[in-house]
Amino acid sequence: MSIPAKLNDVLHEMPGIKVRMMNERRVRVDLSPDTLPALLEILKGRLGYCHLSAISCVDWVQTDQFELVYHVWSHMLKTMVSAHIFISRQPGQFISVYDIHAPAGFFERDIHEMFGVHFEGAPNLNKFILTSWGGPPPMLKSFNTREYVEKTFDWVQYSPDWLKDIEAKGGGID
Amino acid sequence: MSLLLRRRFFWEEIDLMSLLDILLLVAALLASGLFVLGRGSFAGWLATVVYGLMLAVLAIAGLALDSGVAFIPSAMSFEILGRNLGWRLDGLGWFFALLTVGAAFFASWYGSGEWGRKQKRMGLQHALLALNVLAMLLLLSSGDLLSLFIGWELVSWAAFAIMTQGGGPAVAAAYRYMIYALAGAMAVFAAIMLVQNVTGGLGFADLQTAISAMSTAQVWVLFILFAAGFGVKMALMPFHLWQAPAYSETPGASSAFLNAVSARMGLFALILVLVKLTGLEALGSLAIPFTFMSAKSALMWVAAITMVVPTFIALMQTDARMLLTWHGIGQGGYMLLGVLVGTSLGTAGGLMHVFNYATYQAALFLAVTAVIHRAGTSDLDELGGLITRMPWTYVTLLMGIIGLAGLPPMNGFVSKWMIYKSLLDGGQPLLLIMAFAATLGTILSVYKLIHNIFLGQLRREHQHLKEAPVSMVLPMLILAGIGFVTGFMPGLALNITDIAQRAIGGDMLPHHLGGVTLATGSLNMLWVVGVLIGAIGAGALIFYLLGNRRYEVHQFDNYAGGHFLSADIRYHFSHEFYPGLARVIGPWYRGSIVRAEQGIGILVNVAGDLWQAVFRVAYTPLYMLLVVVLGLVFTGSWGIVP
Amino acid sequence: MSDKLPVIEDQPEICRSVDAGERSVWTRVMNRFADHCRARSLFVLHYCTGCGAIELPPTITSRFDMERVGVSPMVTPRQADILLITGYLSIKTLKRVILSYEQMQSPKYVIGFGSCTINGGMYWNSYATVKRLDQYIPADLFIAGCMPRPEAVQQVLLKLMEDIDAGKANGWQDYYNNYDRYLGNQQALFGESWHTPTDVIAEAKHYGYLADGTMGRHTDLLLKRADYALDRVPEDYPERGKNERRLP
Amino acid sequence: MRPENYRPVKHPPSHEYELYFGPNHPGIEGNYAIRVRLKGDVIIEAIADGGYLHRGFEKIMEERLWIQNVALVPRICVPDPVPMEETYSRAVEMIGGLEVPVRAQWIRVMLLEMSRICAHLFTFGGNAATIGLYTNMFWGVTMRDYFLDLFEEVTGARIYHMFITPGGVRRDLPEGFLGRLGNLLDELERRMPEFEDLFFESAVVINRASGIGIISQEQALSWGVTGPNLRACDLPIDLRRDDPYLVYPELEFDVVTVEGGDALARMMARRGEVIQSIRILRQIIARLPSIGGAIRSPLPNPLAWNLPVGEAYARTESSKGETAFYIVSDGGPRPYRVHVRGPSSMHAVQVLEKLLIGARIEDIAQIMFSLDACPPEVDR
Amino acid sequence: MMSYVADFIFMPLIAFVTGLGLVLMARRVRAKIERRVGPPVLQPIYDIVKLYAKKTQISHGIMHDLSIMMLLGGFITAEIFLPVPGFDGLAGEGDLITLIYIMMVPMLGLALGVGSCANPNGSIGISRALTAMLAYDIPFIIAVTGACMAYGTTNLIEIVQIQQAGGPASWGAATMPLLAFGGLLAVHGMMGKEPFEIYIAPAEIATGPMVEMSGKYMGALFIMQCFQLYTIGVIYTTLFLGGGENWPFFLAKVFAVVFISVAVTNVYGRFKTDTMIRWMWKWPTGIALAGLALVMAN
Repeated sequence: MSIPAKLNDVLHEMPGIKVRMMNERRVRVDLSPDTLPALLEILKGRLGYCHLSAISCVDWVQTDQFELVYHVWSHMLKTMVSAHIFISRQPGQFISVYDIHAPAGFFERDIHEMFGVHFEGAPNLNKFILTSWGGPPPMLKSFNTREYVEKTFDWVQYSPDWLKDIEAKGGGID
Repeated sequence: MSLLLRRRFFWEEIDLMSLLDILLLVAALLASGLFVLGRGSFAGWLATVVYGLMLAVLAIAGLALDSGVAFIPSAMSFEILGRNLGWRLDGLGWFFALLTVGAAFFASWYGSGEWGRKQKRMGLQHALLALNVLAMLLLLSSGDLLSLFIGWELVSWAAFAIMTQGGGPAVAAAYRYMIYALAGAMAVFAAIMLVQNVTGGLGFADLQTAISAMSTAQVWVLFILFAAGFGVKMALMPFHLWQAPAYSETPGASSAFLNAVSARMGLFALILVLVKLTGLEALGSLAIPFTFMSAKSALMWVAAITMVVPTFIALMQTDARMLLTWHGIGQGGYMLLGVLVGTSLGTAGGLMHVFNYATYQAALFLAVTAVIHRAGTSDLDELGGLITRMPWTYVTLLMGIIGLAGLPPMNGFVSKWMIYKSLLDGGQPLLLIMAFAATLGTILSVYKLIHNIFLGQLRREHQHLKEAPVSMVLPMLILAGIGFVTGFMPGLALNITDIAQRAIGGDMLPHHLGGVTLATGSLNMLWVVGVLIGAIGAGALIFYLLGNRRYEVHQFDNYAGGHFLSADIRYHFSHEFYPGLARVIGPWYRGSIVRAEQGIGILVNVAGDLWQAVFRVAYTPLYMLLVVVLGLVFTGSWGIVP
Repeated sequence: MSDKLPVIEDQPEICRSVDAGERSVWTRVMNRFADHCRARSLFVLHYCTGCGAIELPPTITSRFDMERVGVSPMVTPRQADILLITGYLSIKTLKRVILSYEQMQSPKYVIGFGSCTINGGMYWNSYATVKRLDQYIPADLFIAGCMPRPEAVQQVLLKLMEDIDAGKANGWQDYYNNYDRYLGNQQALFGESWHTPTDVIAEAKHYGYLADGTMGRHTDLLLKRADYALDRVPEDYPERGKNERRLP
Repeated sequence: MRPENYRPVKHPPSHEYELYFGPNHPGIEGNYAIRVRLKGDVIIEAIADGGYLHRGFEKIMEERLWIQNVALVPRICVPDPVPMEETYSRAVEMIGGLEVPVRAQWIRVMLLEMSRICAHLFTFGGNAATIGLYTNMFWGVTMRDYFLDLFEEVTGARIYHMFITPGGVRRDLPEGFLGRLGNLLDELERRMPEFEDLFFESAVVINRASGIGIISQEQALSWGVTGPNLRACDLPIDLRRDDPYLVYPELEFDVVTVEGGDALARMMARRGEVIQSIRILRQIIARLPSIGGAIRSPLPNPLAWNLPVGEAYARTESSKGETAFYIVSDGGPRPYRVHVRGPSSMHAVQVLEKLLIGARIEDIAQIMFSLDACPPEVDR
Repeated sequence: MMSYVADFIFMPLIAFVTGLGLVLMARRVRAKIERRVGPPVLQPIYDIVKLYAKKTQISHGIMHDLSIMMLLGGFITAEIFLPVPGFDGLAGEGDLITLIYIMMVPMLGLALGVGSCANPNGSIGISRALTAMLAYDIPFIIAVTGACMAYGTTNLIEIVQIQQAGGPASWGAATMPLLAFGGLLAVHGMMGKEPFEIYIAPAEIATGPMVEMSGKYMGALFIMQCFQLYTIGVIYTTLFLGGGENWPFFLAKVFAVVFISVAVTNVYGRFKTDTMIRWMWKWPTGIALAGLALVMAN
C-alpha cells in the first residue's frame, strides 16, 4: 500500500493537492478545479495515464457543490488516479477536458444532460438520452422522481380475491 | 394511284413536278417562310400543318414505292462543271424521310404551345427545324455521290445552327460537333474523290464499278474513309464524343427531333454506301490480315462496342437529357448491327429499330422537356416524386423507357428480338451476349431515370407543380401510343421497313401482323401482348377482388426505422444509384474511357479554338461560303484537270 | 401506497362490431377461414423495445422454434401482425411504438411482455419509463414476470392464436373506436403537439370503424396539424434558395 | 413530426440523403438508432441516437436500499448481466469493508466466465445474422441456451440472476453441477469446429468483415476503447490481468490479442476469449470442490443496513469491456450516488460515429455488432 | 381454342401450387439445417391468405397497385409461355428470348411500385436488385445462348424434344456440362439466395423492396416468390435437364434444381454488391464462356 514513487513525485508538483491511497491500485487525489487540466495533462504525458475510465458527478446539496471525479488509469503503472474536484452548483460550470481525453466527450455530455453542468469547450453538449424530457436535469437531488411519477402516471388498480380476503380480516399491503 | 402511274408514264417527256419535287418545294417554302413569318404565334401551328401535309405526300409516295416503283425522281437537276447533279427518292430514303417529317411534325406541334411561348426565339427554332427537314430531305433523296455530299454538308450545318440555339454550353458543344462533322465530311469527300479518280464518275453505279476495279488496299482505304466519315454522324464508337453534349443542350423540342432522326442520317449513308452499293459480301470478303475477321465483322464489333460502352456511360449520368442522348448513341449500335448481319431478319430488325427508336426517343425527350418546363431542372438529383403531380408525363416516360429497354409490350422489344434472333441464327453468340449486356445496362439506367424523376420523395419545392399542358402532353402521348401499337402489331412497322428493305436489296422478311414465324422460334406479339394484358387484367382482378379496399396514405407515413419523417428531411436515394456496380466498372470508366475521352476532347477543343480564332477575325458566313465554294470548285476541277 | 393511487375506470369491454355483410353465410364462412389462417400465420415485429427482447432469440431459434406454429419475425411494421412490447417503455420509445403500431395493418395484436408493461414493474418509480402500456395502445395480452421465459412467450402466443381463431383478439378495433381516449393519454404524456404521420381517423372512416369515441376533444387538436405534410417546416430551417440552374 | 433531437442539415447538397438506422431495424443491436447521412451508399456523417432504453437507473438506485439494488443492477446490461452484479457488489464491499469468502469468489469467477461465453455466443449469432448467415445465429443461440439452463440451476433465473450479493453469493452450487458444466463445455468444444467452418473461416464472412471499421492502436487508446475491441488492436490490456479482482491471479489464461483492429479481428478476439473462458472454467471445475468454507460473509439486517461514509470505484472486465461502478455512500441505508460506466457508452456513441464515416450502408450493422455495443448500458 | 383456354388456366395454377411446394421445401430445408422443426405443411398458404385477409390495406398510390398487377400478370404470362408436360401453352408463339424478357416485366413492375413508395430503403433494395440482375443475367444469358446454339433453335418445345429424343445422354447437362454448371450458379443468384441475397438484406436495408409492402401487396410478393422459384426451376430443367417427360419426373427435376440452391444457401453469408458482381462475372461467366467455346468448336 504505497504510492509508486514516480506518481508521488508528479502528484506533489501540483499545488494544494491531497493524496490518499484508497487501495493498492487506486489513488484518490483532491485538488482545486483550476489545477485539474494541468494534472491530467502531466499524468498523461509523463506517466501514461491515457485511459479516462469515467467522469463521475455527485450532487452535494448540503454544501451546494458538484463533485466531479476524473478516473484515469495508466497502462504503464497499472494504477488508477481518481481526481476529485468541487465546483459551485451555481452556475455549475467547468472546462472540458476533451482535448486531453477524448472519452470525456461522452461523459461531459452525459453530465450536462443529467446534472445541467455546462462544460466550456466540449465538442457536443446536445441532448442524447433525454431528448423528449422537458423537466429539470433528473439526477439533481432536488428532482424527486417518485413525486414526478405519481403526478404523471396512473396505476392499474387491481384487487384480487386473496387480497380482499386479507383486507376483510384487517390486513393488507398498506 | 392512277395519278402517280400516269405521272411516271409522262415523266420522260414532260417536266412535271413529281411528288419529291412537291415535297422539297414545300419544305423549302416552309423554311424560308418561317424565317420571315417565324415570329408570329401561328408559325408553329402552320409548320405543324405543313409537316402533316408532307406526311400525306410521303404516304402517297410510300404507296407508289410499295407498288413496285423503284424510285421517285426529281425534275430538279443541275449541270455543274460537266457533272450532273440529280435527286431521286428510293425506298430507303423514303423510310428515313418519313421518320424525319414525322419527328418534325411532333416536335413542331410540341413547340407550338405553351412550351414554345416560354422560349426566347421560338420563331427561329421553327425556321431552323424546317431548314433541317429540308436539308435532310435533300440528303435522303440524293441521286449520286456529289448530291449525297452536298446533302451531307447541308445537314451538318443545319444541325449546327439548331444546336447553337441553347446558348452558353450549347454553343461550345455545337462547335465541338462541327469539328467532328467537318472532319467526317472531309473523309467522305476524300472517299468520293477516290471513286472519282478510279472511275471518273460520281454516280452510285460508279462506286460499284470502282470497288470491283480497285486493289484491296484501295478498297480498305475507301471502306475506312466511308465508315469513319458516316460513322461520325451516327456517333460510332471512337467518334461518339460530340453527340451527347450537343444533342442534350439543344432546346427541348428540337432536341427531340435531333435525337430521333439526326444521327440516323449517318446510318442512312452507311446503309446506302456500304450495304446497298458496296454489298455485304464485298465487306465480308475484305479480310483483315492475320485475324479471322473481315471488314464486316470488324464493323459489327464496332457496332457492338457502340452498344455497350455508351450504355454504361449513360448509367453514370446525373442529367436526364445526357442520359438519354448517351442511350441514343448506344441504340445506334443495335441498328447498325442488325443491318450488318445481313439476313432478312437482321436487316428488317435494324430498320425497324430505327423506326422504333424514333418513336420512343422523341417521346422520352418531350417528356423530359415537360419536366424541365415545370420543375426547372433535369438534374436527376434534384427531382423526385413527380408521379403524383405529372401523371401523364410519367406514363409517357414509362412507355418510353419500356421501349428503350426493349421489354414487351413496347415496339423496342420486337426490333431487339429480331436483332438477337438474327445474331443467334447468324452464329454470332458473342455479339448477342454483348447486345444482351447492353440491354441489361439500359434497364438499369432507365429505371434510374424514371425513379429519380418520378418516384421516391416529392421535394418540398415541387409540392405545387401541375401537369404539363395538353399541347405538350398530347404529342408525346401519341408518340408513346405509336410505340405501343407497333409493339402490339409489329406488322404495321414491318410493312414500312419492307419498302426500305426492298430498296436495299436482298431477301425480304416474310411477316404477319403479329410478328414473324421462323423455323427456329417465332414471335407473335399479338399473343404476347394480348396474354400479357390479359394476365395483368387477371392480376387486377386478383388485386381488386381479393382482400379489403385499399387506402392511400401520405408519403411520410412510411417506414423509417421507427422514426418520423418530415418535409425538411431529404431521404430520396438518387445520387450514385448503382453504387455496387460503380465500384466494379467505375475504375474502367474513370481509368480508360474518361482518359481517352479527355485526350480526344482536348484535341478537339484545341482544334475548336483554332477554328474559332480563324472565324473571329472577319465576317463568319463569308468564310463558310468560301470554304464551300472552294470545295465545290475543287471537286469539279479535279475531274477536269487531270 | 394504494390510497394515493388514482382509480382508473374500467376499460370498456372490447368486442367486435358486426359488419352488415357478416350475417350472410358466405361471409361468415370466409371470415371463419380468414381467422383460421390469421391464427396460424403470425409475423412478429422485429423491434426490441426493451430488455425482454433477449428472450426472443431463444424463442425463435432452434430450441423452441416458433416457426413450427407459424410465428416468424418480420422487419417493418407494415408486414407485422404482432407488436411485442418487450418490457419497459421509455417515453422516447413509446413514441416510436405508437408510430409503429399505427403503421401496422389491422388486424394487429399487441402483447405486453413482462411486468413493466403492466404496472411499471421494477421501474415503478422511474421518471423515464411508462407505467401502463394499455393506456396508450390497446394490448391484447400480457405476460407477467421479469423476465418471462421462452415457454411463457410460447404460451402467450398460443393463447393469442386461440383468441384470434375464436375472433376475440380485437384490441385493434378498440384503437379505432376509442382513438380519442388513447390520443388523450398520449397527448398528456407527449404534449399537445403530438401527432403521428398516420391519419387514424381517416383510416377508420375509410374502413368503417368510426365510432363515437373515435373523435373528440383530443383529436380536435390534430386538425391544427393536418397540413403538416406539406410545408410545416420549423422556423429555424432556412428556405432553400430559388433554383439557380439555368432554364434550357 | 420530426424526431425530438433532429437538427436538419442546412442547405443539403442535392446528392446527399438521410437514412434512419433503427430503432426498429434488424441491423441495430437492441433499441438504438443511428441517423446517417449518405452519398450513394457511403456514409458522410453518422449521429448516434440513444436513450430509447433509458430507465434512470442511477436515479432510482438512489431511492432503494443497498440490497434492493442487487435486483436492479443486472438489468443494466441485458446480454451480459453478471459483471454488473459483481461490480456493484464489489464496490459496496469496498465501502463497507466486507470480505468475500474464497469459495464465493470462485463461484463468482465461474459465473462471470459463463456469462462471458453466453454473451460472446450471442454476439457471434448477431454478427452472423447481419450478413444473412442465420444458421450460425440459430446454433449459437441454442448453445447459449444450454448455459442459461445451468444458470437457472444455480441461480433460479435464466437472464437476471441477482445471485451475487455484497459479501458473497446467494447460494452454494447444487449437487453435481460442476460435472454438468464440464459436460456442456465438452459439448461446446465439440461444436467449435462447426462454428469455425460456418463462421470464422467462411470466405464470405472474412470477405465482408475484414477491412471495415478499422481502429488503429493510437485511436483505440485515445478513444477509450476497452475490452475485446482493444485487444483486437493487438494491445494486451485486460483488467483481469492489470487490475486483478477475485481469484483471477490464481487462474491461468492468456490475454487474447489479434492484429488488425477491424471487424474480423474483433470477432476473432472474442472467439479466442471463449476458448480462454473454457480454459478458466475447466480450472474452476478442477479446483472448486477442494475449496470449502462459507459462501457469504454475514450481513446485518439488510433493511437497516447503513454503509459507512465513503466512495469506491470498482471495475470489471466484462464481455463488452470495462464495466465500472462509482458509488458514494453518505452513511445512509441507500446509496448517495451510483455512477455506472458501461463499456458500450464509448463504443456505441463516439467510436461508432467515427468508425461509420466512410463506411457503407452494408457495413453499419456489422461494425455495430463487431463492437458488441450494448445500448442498455449506454442509456442506463 | 379450347386447349388454349385450358392452358391459360391450368399452367399458372400448376405453377402456383408447385411454387407453394417449393417455398415449403425451402423453409423446411432451412429449418432442418438450423436443427429445428420448421413450418407446418400449409404454412405458405396460411401466410398468403392471412396477408390477403388483412382488414386494412395501405397503398402509396396508383403505381403501387399497378405494380402488383404487373407482378402477377408478368409471371402468369411467363408461365403460359413456358411449356410443361401436357401443356405447350403459347410456347410456339414466343420463344426463349421472349420468355426471358417477359420475366423482366414483373421485375420492372415491382421496381416501379417500390419506387413509388418513396422509401429510401426500398429504392436501395431495387438498386441492388437490378445490379444483381445485371450480375447474374450475364452468365445466364451466356448459358442460354450456348444452349440455343447447340440446339439450333430458341423454340422451347423443340428444345425439350431434342433432349428427350436421346434420353438422359442427350440432356443439356450431359452434352454441355460447363454451360449447365455456369447456368446453375447463375440460377442460384437468380433465386436471390445467400450469398447473393443482396437485395433483401434485412440487417442492411430493412428488407429492401418489401419495406412498404403490406397486406395483399405483401401477399402478392409471396405469390411471386412461388412463381419465381417455379419458373427458374422449370427454365433450367427445360434447358439442361431434358424438360419433362411426365409430371413426376418433371417435378422431381424442378424440385432438385431448387433444392440444390436452398440447401447450399444456409451456410453462406451475404456478399456485398460489388463482390457479387465480381464473383458472378468471374466464375459462372468464365465457366459458361468456356462452355460456349466448346459448343462453338463443335
